[in-house]
Amino acid sequence: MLDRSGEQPRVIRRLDGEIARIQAKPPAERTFQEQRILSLYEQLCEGRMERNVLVLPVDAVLNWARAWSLWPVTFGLACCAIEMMATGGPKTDIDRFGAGAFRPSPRQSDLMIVAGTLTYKMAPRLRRVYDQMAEPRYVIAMGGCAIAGGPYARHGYHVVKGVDRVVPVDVYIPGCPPRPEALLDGIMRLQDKIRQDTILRVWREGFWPWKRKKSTKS
Amino acid sequence: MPGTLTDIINFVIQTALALVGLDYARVPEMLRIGAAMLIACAAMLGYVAVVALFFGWAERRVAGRMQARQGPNIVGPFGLLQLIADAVKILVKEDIIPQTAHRFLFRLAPILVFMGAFAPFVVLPFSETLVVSNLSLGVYYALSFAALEVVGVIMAGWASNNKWSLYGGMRLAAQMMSYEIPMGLAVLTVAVLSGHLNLRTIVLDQQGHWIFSWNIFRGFPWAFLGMFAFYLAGLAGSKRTPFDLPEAESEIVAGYHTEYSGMRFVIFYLSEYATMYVVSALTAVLFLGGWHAPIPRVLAWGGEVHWEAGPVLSALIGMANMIGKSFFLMFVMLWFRWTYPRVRVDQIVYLCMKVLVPLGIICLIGASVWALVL
Amino acid sequence: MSSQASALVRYGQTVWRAVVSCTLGLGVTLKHLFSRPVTVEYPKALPDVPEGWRGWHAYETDRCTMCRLCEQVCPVQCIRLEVEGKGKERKLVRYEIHYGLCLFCNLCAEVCPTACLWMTADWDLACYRRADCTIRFHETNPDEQRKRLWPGMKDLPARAPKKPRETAPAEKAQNP
Amino acid sequence: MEAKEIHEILIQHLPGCVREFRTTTADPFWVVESERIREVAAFLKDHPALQFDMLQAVTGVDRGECFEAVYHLTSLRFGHSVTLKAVLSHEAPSIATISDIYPAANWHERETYDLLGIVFTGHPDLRRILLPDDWEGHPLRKDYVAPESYHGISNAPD
Amino acid sequence: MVQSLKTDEILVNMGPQHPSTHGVLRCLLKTDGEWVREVWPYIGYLHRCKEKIAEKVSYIQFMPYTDRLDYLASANNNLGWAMAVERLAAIEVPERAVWLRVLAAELNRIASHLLSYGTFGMEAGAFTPFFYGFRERETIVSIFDQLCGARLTYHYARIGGVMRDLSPETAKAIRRFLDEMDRRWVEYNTLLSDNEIFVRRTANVGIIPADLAIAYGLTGPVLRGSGVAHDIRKAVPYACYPKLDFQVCIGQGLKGTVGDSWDRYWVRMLEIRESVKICRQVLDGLPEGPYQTKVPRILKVPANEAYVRTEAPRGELGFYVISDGTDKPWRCRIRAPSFCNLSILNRIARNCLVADVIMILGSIDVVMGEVDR
Repeated sequence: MLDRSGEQPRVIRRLDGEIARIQAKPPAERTFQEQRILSLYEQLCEGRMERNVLVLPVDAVLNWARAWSLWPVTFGLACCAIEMMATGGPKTDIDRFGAGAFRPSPRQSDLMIVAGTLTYKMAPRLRRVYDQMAEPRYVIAMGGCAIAGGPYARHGYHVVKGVDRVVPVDVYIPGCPPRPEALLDGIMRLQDKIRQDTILRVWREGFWPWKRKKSTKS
Repeated sequence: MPGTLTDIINFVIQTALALVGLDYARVPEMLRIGAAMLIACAAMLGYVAVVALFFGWAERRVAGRMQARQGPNIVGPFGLLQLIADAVKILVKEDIIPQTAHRFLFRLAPILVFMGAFAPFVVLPFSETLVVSNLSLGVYYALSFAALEVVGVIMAGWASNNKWSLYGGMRLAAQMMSYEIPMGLAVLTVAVLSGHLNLRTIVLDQQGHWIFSWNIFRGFPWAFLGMFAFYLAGLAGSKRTPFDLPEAESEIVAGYHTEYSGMRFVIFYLSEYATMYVVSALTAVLFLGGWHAPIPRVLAWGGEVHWEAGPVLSALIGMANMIGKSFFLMFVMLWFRWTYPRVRVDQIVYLCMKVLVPLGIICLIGASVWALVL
Repeated sequence: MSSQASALVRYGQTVWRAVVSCTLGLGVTLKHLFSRPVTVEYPKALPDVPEGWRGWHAYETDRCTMCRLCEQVCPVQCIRLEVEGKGKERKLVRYEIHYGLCLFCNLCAEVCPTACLWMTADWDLACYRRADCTIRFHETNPDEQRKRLWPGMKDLPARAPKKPRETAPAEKAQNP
Repeated sequence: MEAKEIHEILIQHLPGCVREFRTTTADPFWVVESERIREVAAFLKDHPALQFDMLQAVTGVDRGECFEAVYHLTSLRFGHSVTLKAVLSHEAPSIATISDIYPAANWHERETYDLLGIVFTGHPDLRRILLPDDWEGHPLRKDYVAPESYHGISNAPD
Repeated sequence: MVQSLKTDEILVNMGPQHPSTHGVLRCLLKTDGEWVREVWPYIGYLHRCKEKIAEKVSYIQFMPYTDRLDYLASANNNLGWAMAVERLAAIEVPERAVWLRVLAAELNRIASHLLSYGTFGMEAGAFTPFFYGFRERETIVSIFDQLCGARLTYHYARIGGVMRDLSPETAKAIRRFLDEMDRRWVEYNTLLSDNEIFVRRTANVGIIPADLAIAYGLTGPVLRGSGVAHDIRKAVPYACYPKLDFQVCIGQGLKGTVGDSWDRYWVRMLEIRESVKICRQVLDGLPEGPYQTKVPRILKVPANEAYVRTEAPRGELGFYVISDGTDKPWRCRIRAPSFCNLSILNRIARNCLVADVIMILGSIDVVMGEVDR
């Protein structure tokens, strides 16, 4: 996310760092980009559980660890996979974010970057790999094809019109294919989302085995 | 247990008992030795964890710089906190045991693998006095535990009921058969040169006139070639490229630890670095003159300067030399990993049987003739 | 006997060739270990995106003559244009581009007669909901969009625009 | 070797096979009897003066009232190439396979069957190659309607 | 294999999600222990209905879809589609546009071969060549950023010309890259090509005899690796290739027999050097003049049909287009080189190890976007 209000556009590392500055400006004066930042931050906060002083330090450590060590599973489908490889490449090095260890097996990975066109023949495979991943797992839909079918949405009879019909998606990155910097931008937004997570959610829903929804882990 | 280490441990036990109010003398012999051993092993476990964390970070940084990119540098000052973030994340990760897997063996495998990797630490000397247990058959003790690790990996391969992990396990079985023999031959060469199997005394024999007293230079070509045979066989033992067939990422998905996630996967990861350290330390001890400094003892340029470091200072200097050599040899393993492709299963058996074994035999015969003649 | 000898020689050659080629390979990686990495550290340093790069669009509502050429030429019909009223007082109600479908092929920018739609060099569109992938350009104020012109955008898009119809504003704000 | 000379050789050696020889389009093509396609293909491959040793593509075309199977052959030695067309009925389009003469045709014929429904009799394993096995209909037909959903994943546009 | 040992065979799914199947290709292996008896490739996991879309969108609108056919060589696909439509509609293309298209195609060939060099090294287990290959690829991609504004899907060639002229700075950047490529080429070979472990992994593995290659319709480096000197830029010269001089590189079995995996890999490395020479000649001989002709916005093509062949990095890319007078093609058949090259996998990957199947698949170097269309 670029903040263009200043003379030279600057990259926004964390959403919550910008909120105070933007809220200080009167709504009419806010630029298009600042309104987008505000709407993204509100979307994050509406899903958040209220957190007490006991939970905050534990959350801070766990979320910091989860944010900075996202191990992606290699799930390249089409042209966006080449851009995902380029992101792992030397110029825009994804390993700086700790996400460089592309794990081959879904068991040891916690981030699935769906890069490319999902077809009907491939959809059950995608669902199975997602089920095999261990919990706290995140999904990034990279590229137009993964968001809404992309160029093949109108006449593509064999293309799934968006990956969120098969797996829950956390971050969408439009582009055809998106630049490697756009993927890094998406990972930074995913880190913002992880920072809102709290063990209370796990405590309530999934911590006790008998309360946990029957997951289809084969 | 020689010298300093026992004094330290006894001092620690005394203060602990004094706090509790018990008198040190009345404590039975067995309890005292047991407590000492426990503390030493706990220290060694901490040391293994530190080595694994440091080399996990070093591997990704060195890989980055060798591949014209940065490597992790955002998380800590130089990306140092990266491995801590990985460790904390994986601690709280969900731990999946597949329904069709053999539950007991699935849980037992990582424990066996870590035992096989961690046990030789007990016998590795860090300096003249700093060694946990001064076994007289130290070398064979260290080598035999490599076999235990292989049992663990094959168990992991079979228990996770996944075709790819079964392949990984079977590949390591073939690999183990082939690298044990040259490793044994290379160790025999050193045993012939120094006359006994106690690691501490092997290193003591390697002092005298500067580095020419190290094993690789004593009776020049034999131990020198033996070191290459031992190091390559050690590479195969610790499953590092070019012999990382059991968890060949591009061929059999993730090899034997395909089905492992969470803490169990980290135990495999930890034991890989532990075996790397064991192989490097053994090479340093057997061939590169353990805790003897590569720089000559003559510090001043003039005549001989006689100063004898106290027991604690010499222990520290010895430890620094020993760790320095082991870390350099581990760096060479990283260097190999980011340069070489992977060999095929039959090629590793060919390499070990048809290249390293003749080399080992020649070194053994040469060394024994040299030891006989001189 | 000679076949064993030649086999032995071949064996020695392969071992020697293996040792030499492996050490040369080590040299290459060592050389890179001490040379400067080529990484552009994205959060700190912005990549040098040339101004002709095809990122997401910029659109000026006041110069648009609602001729719907961009809507027809788009291969995936990801542009939605809604107009109110007829004849002279036609007013633009909605102008949306759905970036989940867009192909970034620049056909719409080239066909626009009054050059009121062009592709800027921006790529930052990551969002949490699929609805955010559709940018509603009728809500953005034009002078902010004009700030996202390419610095070097002198010539119009490749195809010379036809004579603009009289409803288009007289002067074309080419380079504010 | 020009299209004319190839035509002479074809007329001379295989009298009844060639139904029509069209040169008005950018690439000249021969309309061949669909029953004798194997004979023509074997002849074009083995004749010393022609030696069409590489099959580039087998294509199915839905002409509305009939189907067409189009074969593109070329010769690496002489550099000339030829296009054969076979007209098939619209209800049950089927033609003999040439995958034993040109092994390259194996996958092309499976794809043409998969997307257009032209049955190649005698093909070793005529299965769908691109679409999943339980897909109904042949998409490249002009009267094809995309399915509403597949395995519970809806096909409705966004 | 010791025949007395009775071992039963198992079916292993080298499934669509596998680190080294280039994208989404599923291979069903019938294995007996580590020995693979037979391989059945299953494709179609990336079938994006290109030929149906070609019938629903106009000629001009289908050009961006050809970018995504072989997404590693979109400039070559654009060149093929543009030539097909221009031959059907008899459109005259200015000389400068033809030369610029060839320049983009050859630069794209280098980028595609660099990526296949990187992934082939990674399949053998060496991770570093992948990063060196990508470092050079990033330079080419930034050149294409300036030339046509996109990193992977260029949409540079248009019907009747090219999208944008070559600016002097881009020409300078290309020359700088070409000089550096020659220097890096030597470094790549010391790292991977001459490495004895790599040679033992690839030499004498997956040998394709010349007649079998022709029978299965193989083209491109896979065919030339078997010693057949067939290159469409020489056999059926198109665009400005007759004016350029370059050799057709074929496999001579330097490290093993002719037609093994190492030869196919070596033909690609030689082609990188040839393409560098071609790019230099194109830059020197670039004629002046317009870069685009006047093409009506609604392009109606008279009823006609044509099969146009071009040399894509992976082989002969053919467009068989049937037009019926409207602005949409009646039928467009895309002859994808990877589709034909992959069909031989079952025939040659027999009685070899699992690691060899990976190397054979890597040496054939398929792109699934093109196989499944």
